[in-house]
Amino acid sequence: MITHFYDVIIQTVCRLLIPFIQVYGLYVIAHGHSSPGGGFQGGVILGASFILLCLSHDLQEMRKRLTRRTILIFCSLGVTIYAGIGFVCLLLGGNYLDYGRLHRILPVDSVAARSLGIFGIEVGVGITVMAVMVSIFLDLASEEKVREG
Amino acid sequence: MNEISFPILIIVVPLISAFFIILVGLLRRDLCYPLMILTLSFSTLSSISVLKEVLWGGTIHYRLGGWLPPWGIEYVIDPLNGFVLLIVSAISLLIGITSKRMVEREFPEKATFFYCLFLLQVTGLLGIVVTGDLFNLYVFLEIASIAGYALIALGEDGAPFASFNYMIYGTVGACFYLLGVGYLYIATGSLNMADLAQILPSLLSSKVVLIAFAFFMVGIAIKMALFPLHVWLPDAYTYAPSAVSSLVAPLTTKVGAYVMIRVALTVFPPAFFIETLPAALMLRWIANGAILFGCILALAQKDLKRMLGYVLIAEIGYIALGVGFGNRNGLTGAILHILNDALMMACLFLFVGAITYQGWPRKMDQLRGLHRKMPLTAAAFVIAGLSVIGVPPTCGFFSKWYLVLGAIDSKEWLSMAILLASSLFNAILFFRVIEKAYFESGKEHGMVQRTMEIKESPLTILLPLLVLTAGVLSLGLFSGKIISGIIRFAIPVYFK
Amino acid sequence: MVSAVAALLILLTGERRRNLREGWTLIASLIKCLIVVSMIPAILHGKVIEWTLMELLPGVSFQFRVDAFGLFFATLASCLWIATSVYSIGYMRGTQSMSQTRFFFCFALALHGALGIAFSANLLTLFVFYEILTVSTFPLVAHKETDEAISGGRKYLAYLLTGATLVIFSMGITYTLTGTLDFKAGGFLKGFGSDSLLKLLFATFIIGFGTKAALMPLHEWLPTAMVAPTPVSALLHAVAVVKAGVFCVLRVILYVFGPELLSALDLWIILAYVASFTILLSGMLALAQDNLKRRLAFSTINNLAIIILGASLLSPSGITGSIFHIAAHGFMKITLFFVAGAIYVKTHKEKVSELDGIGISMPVTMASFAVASLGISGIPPMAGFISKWYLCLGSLEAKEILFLLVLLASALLDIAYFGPIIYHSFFKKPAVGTPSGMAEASLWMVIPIGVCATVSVFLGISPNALVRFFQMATLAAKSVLGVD
Amino acid sequence: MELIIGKYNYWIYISLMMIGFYAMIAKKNLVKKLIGMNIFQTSIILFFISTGSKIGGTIPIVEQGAQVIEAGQYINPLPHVLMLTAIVVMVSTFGVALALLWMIYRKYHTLEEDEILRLRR
Repeated sequence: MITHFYDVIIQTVCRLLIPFIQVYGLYVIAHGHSSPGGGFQGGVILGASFILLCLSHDLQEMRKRLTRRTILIFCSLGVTIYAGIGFVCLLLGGNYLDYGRLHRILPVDSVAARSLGIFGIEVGVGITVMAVMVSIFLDLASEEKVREG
Repeated sequence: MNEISFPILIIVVPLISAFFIILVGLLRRDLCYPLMILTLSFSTLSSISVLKEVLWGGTIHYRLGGWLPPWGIEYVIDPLNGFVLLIVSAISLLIGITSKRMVEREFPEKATFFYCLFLLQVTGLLGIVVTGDLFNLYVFLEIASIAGYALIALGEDGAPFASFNYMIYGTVGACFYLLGVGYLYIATGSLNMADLAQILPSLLSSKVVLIAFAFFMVGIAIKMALFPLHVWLPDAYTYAPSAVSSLVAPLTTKVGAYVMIRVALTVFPPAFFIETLPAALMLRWIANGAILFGCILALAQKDLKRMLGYVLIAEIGYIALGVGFGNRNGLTGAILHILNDALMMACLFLFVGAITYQGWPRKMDQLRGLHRKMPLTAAAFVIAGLSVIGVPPTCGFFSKWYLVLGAIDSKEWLSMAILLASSLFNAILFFRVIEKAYFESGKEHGMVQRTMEIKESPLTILLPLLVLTAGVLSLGLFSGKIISGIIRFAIPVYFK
Repeated sequence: MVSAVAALLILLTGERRRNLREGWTLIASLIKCLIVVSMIPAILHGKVIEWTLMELLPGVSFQFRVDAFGLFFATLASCLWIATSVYSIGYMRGTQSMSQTRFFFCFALALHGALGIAFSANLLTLFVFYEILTVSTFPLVAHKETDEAISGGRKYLAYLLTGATLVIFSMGITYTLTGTLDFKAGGFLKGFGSDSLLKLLFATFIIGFGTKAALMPLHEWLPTAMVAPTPVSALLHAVAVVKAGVFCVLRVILYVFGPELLSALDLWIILAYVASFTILLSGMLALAQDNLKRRLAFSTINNLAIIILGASLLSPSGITGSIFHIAAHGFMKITLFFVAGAIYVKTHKEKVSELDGIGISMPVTMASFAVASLGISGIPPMAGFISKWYLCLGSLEAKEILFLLVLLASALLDIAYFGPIIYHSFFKKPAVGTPSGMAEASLWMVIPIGVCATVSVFLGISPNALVRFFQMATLAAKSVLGVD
Repeated sequence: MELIIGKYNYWIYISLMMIGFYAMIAKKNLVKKLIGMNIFQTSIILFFISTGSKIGGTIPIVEQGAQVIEAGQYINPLPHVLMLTAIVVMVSTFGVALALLWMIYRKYHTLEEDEILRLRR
């Protein structure tokens, strides 16, 4: 669907913008538990940056940097991080997602552990959202077969 | 690991392994299936232990992240959802076992995604049952539905279109449900079911609550394919791949029925449902319509699977009818029928899956000589069919019996007539198929030729089918135990 | 229960090892008969054997109870099963029929159902077996797999399932009214519900079970089901199916409603009128049939109605007579059907008008036929005479001369439709072209015929011999009426 | 009048919802149906958000060292959180729907409902 399309202005501007967008996305993820934002929003921003890359250059360029396989791995990795943290809390004797318990394995106190736990979750969510966004886009753009959202 | 964390593990383990399967699938595709079976067996085992726990020690409350309700999300397991939980996990395990061969035959290249989606669907269904929070229920409802849309779309020619229609209906249903949640939140400021059940009785005169209730009912009715909102069902289930339809058909609608019981009778006070509003009355009439309509349209079908779809609509009518009677017997019948119907439908759809797997056509008039080629499969169909008709000692009879008692208790003679007539309709339906399968042996020329190679289905399909059949046969005899051991506790206190 | 196991064994043995399969049938029938018979002495001493399997519903369990009435029916069914299985082996081999495994499987299952009905301790258990019997008989009726057979099967199912739904309805009401479904001699419904409700209940019960008992106007399935192979007809008419229907009707009359309630509500007279109507009409219809089996079918309807009439008279002799008639009619009718089957296997003749001179070529068979048909007409010393005698006594006890007349008229009708057959077969010259000389059917078939005919004579001479049928019948009647 | 102006958020959400509903029912093109579905869902999001918002409210995050916490000053965060989840759900529904439409298109080479129905006959 998307063919190679040379436009110096678009390509240059995007090349300049994309790193900043990505850093901003990471910021939103990282700062999510103490200000507006979070894994979801950050993930969307990250995903959008890849889509922008794809739009400004072409699909092959995108493929080079982020193969389908990698996307899939990211997708499940994020969920695994999310669920894994919850699981660790469970193993540590608390309830599921009871981050406070994490202080037993982390060198910090309970409150900070809670904060870190939420951060970990946000990272997981961010990765997943990014991967899913990109993969939906790619699937639609590259005329591939059906997959889940 | 303490035993009390089983409620969450039931949900989380399938969820994690659903995504884990994608990872595994990239490396070793053949490991996906064992992983899925392992997960499902874990769910089944833990739901058995949870049910035991609940029956011995009373309701389990599990707080996610340690937040106290009504702020945090709470998972609550009482006898009612413990019971449904066991049904869902056990049947999905059985269907999961069968799925391998069918997947290999129908879409081998998508096996990884299939297993992932399958587990997601099961996660969603289990989540709906376990959760004690209305919004969380919505999320799980959508997880199950979205996985369902994608799974159904894997099927035959018409599947994507049928799935799209299903999606439009399903989304409207889910949105209505969400609106109901919203209005309820406005009125009460809480989303926790137990909390709501305490707040609501004082707010019943509020119009907001009334609207919320109406939205809930319509939304759930769409999800459980209650007549006249059933239009998506026959198409979707007919075109779905066999492994999918035998998972989705018995469980999704039953879980919908569970949600209806949960919302109408435990979140809202039962008196509101039965006495204040004519809701129970309306439900009765709708259910009457559903039963009649389902049976009559089923008569008109030539495709076996589509016929089963309409039978399913009628069966949903039974459950709704039992709830609509609003008395003890009716409700017992409805809850028992959730179990029985799940078994019967799994058995029937699996039968269709098994014969399609062997390349047998699904058209009714082409079933000749089936019993010679696939005797056990055909026998399973006969038994499940008898159960739908309501012939004792199969389990279908006992739930019907309770429904009849419920009808007598609430003096609904018309409903009773319809109940009885529907079993006659079902008799026509199923004996028509049985006659074809058993008596008109493949005498015609050509038919014999083609059917020569067809053998009994492979063990992984046959075994679950036979287990289900045995369940249909024996659970009927144990229904007294089930009722006095489980369902008795599952019925809201109001009815005692 | 032995026959369920036997059914499974038969199914497993399958088509390949025919002898083994048939062996199972025979062994099972013998064992079953022995078990049933072994219970007789205990029951005759007034004991009641109970066996509870599990609780089906609160207050209603899956329970068996062996009482005199049930045992009576069980003994009859299991004795006749032996005869039928011997005969059906011969018949099936004679006609080279297909799907014999299915046939024997369903046959065993049907017997299982019949004995279950006999020993059920409550309505629900009874209904479970009632449905097993119904469903397992369907493949038997449709066994020939021709269009005619299948439509016969359909009709059979349509009638019986409709009846069954009515039974569910009435059971539901009974359960809601009384909270129990256990049979009790003399009835348990007394004192519950309004009169009109009870009348309605009675009507639905009788219509429900009456379908199986082929009570007019619900008899239509029975002649249609005559397309079935002869052993099946024998099963339908003599051994299990219609007898089970009658048994259920009697259970309802005597053990659910009870004589007192029925006479208080004046329901018995209605039932008696319906039965008499059936008796007369079916007798006349039988006259008009040319197909031998159809004629026998109407004769069955006639006799079933006689049984119900006897029970509905609610007098001690009437009940005794009607219970005894179940056995007497069973033995005689099975003989008749066996004969019809033997003729069909040997000569492929089904019409009465074709039977000229057949008594000369098949003397044993036709002699048995003569004995049995005379018995049905109620001529001493056959078994039929005893039951009819008691039935007549019963109607006198009930002071209803009308029904006495009906009974006598039916005896005349019986002679009228059986007489010509006997006459033709023995005294008319065979049609030209048929081979003369002895041509009996195979021994597998002749022996059961002979035995059954002998038994029906034997029962007439000493009704208490062997398994003490008569004593059981009296015992049951007494327990129902509360007389000692 | 007051009913309309005072509860304008409800009116907006209802009219949006009806627009979506209309599109879902009446439009023949499947993509338009899908868009209708999205409008429908979005209206519900609006409804939830509007119930949580307050004029002059602030974000519900407690500053470090804040002494007085006045609940009235903060916007109710719960509807927002709920809608965040709901948006995820809706996006994934949308994704699946697009994929489905793509499959349909490949099969029938059209997205008009009546043409598909005709082809399937």
